[in-house]
Amino acid sequence: MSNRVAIIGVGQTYHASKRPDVCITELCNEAVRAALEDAELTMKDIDAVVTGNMELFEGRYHQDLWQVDYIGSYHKPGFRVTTGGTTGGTLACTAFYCATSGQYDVVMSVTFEKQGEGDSRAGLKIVADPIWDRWITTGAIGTLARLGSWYMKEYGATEEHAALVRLKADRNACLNPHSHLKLHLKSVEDVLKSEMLVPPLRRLDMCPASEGACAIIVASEQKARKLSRKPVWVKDWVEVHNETRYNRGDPVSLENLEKAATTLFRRNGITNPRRDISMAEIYEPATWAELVWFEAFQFCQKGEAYKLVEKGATERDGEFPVNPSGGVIATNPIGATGMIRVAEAAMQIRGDAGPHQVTREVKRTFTTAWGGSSWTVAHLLSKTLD
Amino acid sequence: MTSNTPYIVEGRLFVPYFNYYGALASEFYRQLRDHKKIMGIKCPTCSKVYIPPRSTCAKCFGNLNEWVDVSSKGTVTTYTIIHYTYSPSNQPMDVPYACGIIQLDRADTGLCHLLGEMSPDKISVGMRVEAVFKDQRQGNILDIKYFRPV
Amino acid sequence: MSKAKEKETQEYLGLSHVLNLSFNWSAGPYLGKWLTELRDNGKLWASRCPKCQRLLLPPRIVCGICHIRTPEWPDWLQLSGKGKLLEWEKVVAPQMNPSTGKIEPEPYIHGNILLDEGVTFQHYLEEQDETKLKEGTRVEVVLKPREERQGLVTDILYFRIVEE
Amino acid sequence: MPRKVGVVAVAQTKYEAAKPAWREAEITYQVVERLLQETGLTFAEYGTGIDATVTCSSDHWDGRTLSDIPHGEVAGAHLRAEEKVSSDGINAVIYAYLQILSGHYDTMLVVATCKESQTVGHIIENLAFDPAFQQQIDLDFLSAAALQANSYIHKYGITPEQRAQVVVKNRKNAKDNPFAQLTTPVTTEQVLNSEMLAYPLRSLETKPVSDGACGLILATEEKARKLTRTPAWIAGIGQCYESHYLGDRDLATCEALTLAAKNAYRQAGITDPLKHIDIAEISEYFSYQELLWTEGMGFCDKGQGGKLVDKGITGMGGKIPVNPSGGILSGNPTLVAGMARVVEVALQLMGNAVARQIPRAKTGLAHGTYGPCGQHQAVLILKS
Repeated sequence: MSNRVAIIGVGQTYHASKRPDVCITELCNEAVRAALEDAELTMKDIDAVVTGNMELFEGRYHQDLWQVDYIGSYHKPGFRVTTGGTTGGTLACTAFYCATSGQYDVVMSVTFEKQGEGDSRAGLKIVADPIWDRWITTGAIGTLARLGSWYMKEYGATEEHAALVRLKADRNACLNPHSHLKLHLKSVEDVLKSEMLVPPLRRLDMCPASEGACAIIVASEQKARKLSRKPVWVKDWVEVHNETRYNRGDPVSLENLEKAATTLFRRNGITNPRRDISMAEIYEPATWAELVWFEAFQFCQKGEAYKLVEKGATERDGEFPVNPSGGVIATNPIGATGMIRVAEAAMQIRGDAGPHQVTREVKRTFTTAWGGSSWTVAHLLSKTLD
Repeated sequence: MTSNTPYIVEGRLFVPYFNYYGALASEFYRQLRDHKKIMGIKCPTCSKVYIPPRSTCAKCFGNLNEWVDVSSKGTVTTYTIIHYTYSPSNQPMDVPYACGIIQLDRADTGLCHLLGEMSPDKISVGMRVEAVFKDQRQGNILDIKYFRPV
Repeated sequence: MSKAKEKETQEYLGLSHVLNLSFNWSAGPYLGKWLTELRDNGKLWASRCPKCQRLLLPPRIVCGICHIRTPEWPDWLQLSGKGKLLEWEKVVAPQMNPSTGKIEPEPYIHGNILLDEGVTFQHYLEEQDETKLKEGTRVEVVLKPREERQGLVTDILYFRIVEE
Repeated sequence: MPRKVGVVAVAQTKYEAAKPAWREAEITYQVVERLLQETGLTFAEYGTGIDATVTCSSDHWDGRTLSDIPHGEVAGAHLRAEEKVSSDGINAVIYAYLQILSGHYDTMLVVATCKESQTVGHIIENLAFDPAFQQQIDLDFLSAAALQANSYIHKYGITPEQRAQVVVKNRKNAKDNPFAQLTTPVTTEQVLNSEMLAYPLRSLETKPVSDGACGLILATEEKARKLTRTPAWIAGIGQCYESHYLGDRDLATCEALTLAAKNAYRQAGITDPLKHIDIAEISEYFSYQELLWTEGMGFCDKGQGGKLVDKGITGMGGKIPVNPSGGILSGNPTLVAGMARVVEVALQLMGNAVARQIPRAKTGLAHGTYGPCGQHQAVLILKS
């Protein structure tokens, strides 16, 4: 990877279920202004602006055109990229490509979702083939429920372990000013008595529908050194899509999650992920996903994830913090969710994440985005360039 | 790879949406609905009065919150006459109807809107028009029924 | 907290609209043929990738794994319509139908069926009492009568349990 | 020295008023299959084949969230990288170019597909306008273009005959393009007597409803030279957004296009477009746009677009032939249109434009735009 790039600014809105006080573009404007303030830059320093979200969720067409006045792309270059649930993670990669291409030095990338303005479940139903299985699809909820029942049957985890993941997420979310759901859950029972959606998936096992935006400012190496006192270096990134899961023979397809992690680790000399990496912000749309995918990303043996949760190893003050931000099950503006992972990881590396800053030193982070038919985008950020 | 009769499946997307205007545009439409007033927003840095109002100035990226009264009279800068239709149509009037961009007095930008009470061949660039307000107003751009010749 | 309180009192307006968009989707030579066979002859088919030999249901122009074109009908495998139940899903919360905008309850339990030929297929189950369902239960396809069939996947009514 | 990247292979389907026999992704595969056969490339790993894909399709036009699921499946997305640009296809080419420049990939497949005939364009385009002030006026890209045409005509006195010249020229060129949809030439009278749709634009001055796909393969210099003897090198790119509200803009000019072209010209070392550019493929969704865009690109001064076509400078034998392919007025689907411009310029520079070949074409300009009155502009310069 010849050219190097750094994140020099991150910004988020205060994610919520409803933001009636702002239109879509004003929501993005909030995140863009926060990122500029964080980077101590003005719009004049930005060379290009890229953006993206879940197209049919708010019913807008060519959404980037209405955003022009609000995200700073007036009379500037830029374009729109959309890849479903991974959009946030992909738009981080888009900014990295632009800033290492030699064409642009400082790039603003902003993603959002305002799910209250449409019907997200209908939006996910429309993902299915209109002729073959749109009439029967249950979208992500069915997939994630099967993940849970398979994990329990295969490795002896129980619903209490999923509840522990939720309690960890809620503890972290209550410390994170930008998170959406701060439920102050007290016990496993609080989680187990929430409404059952598709067994074993309960409402509190699932992510909420949020309204929020996230923006990052990315700069080429030479510009990052000049402009930023606290650049976060981007070591590498990878994107792995896969074909539609028509035939759900095996209940769980982890192939491309595994490929994303192994590719990233192989290219960067990571042989023991939990030693060579300090923490992870994983895109987990459900409690079960954090457990199963933590193993798919080779951070521990198969069937070990829920034991680590029991021991508190992945707590904010644990040996290997996972989702100290509260994660996706506390905050999920889908289009921005993948980018929020990157923004949170960057703040943790800089040490200024705020109340939910992890206690251990953070040298390298692993972040992912998930969407489509189990697509995965992963990034490796680092405090230093070596 | 022959396929004699193409196999077509008729279908539809029928999905409801509610897109919020945001605080600033909501204020614009409250003034329009409750007081038949058309307001612009002023950018002090660029000393420009924008309509439609927006909370950020594209040129200087400043925050805008200074309201300015804008006249309901203005000049047509361009127009078109719509003859085509489609189904299901959301067209606000029966074809042929006219719409144009109206530079309202004391505003530095134009407002897209409908033109009424004139036959198509009477419309010309530069003509003076004034807003006609609906009696029953609901807080949207069609609270102005159309602009007619002064 | 004043900003939040001020948010409540101020009236927020917006545009309520419906995306009402008609489509003439083409099923193409693969899916089109599959639906025609189901409607006219009550037959179920699957195509096979010539390279990795996996069965493709629905039949499609390219095997996504091998990136090669797959054969058209009649070089397909006819399915018996028999299989065993892998898992099922009782959808409790009614969902919006994106082609009508209406919230509609699911009429049946959804079953994921491993057909005897070795490919899975998702459809409704006749049996509504979950206690009677268990993994591995033998099931078979039930078609709608010919005159009710419209050339859609819902020409299959559901899968019913085969009494051993 | 930044990496040198070239177009090594192009492919397109015949553009037709409707392709009811095929699913969207099946039309994409006709292009992908052609590109694989032509280059012998496969979706192989570790830099030994196509490294990644950028697709271009739209959720609204396909009626499906994540419209790139089926398109990606036939374009090598399984266990590989695929991203979707769901605006004009030229931006998918530019995005793939940026990815190769970043050093992340060497060889990329880019493909765009749209079936306009299967749904109602007006309703989709109306959603590109902001919901608070412009959507309810029921604007779409045709009515917005009519506002721009009228403003342009009023300011510079562009005559209906000059607008009609563009249609006559492009439809004549289309006769020699086997992929074009409308290949029967038209006369000025036919254009000026065609049905009035949105004053001043008549039906023959607007692009037809169209179905089709096109695609290309980009590769680094080292790999390009192994794949073709005649690569078309990307020499410059430029993109720019105009403001969204139509009333903010002087519709008779196109500053965003001028800024985009300036960037592309700087990179390609072009100081005098008329002298340095041998062929241009411009996105003229409407007749007046070819005149306005040529002014924006500096082929002539503001307001002189009409004279440019009158003097035949943009004709087949002219100083800078514009749209030898027949252009969008001869039929290209939205999204595909901008990428088709790149494909046509590449064909010219590769010497494969057969009947419509411009002799000794060395430098070509491809232009793409989307949104009301060309709100986003993109320019890409290719050199042989």
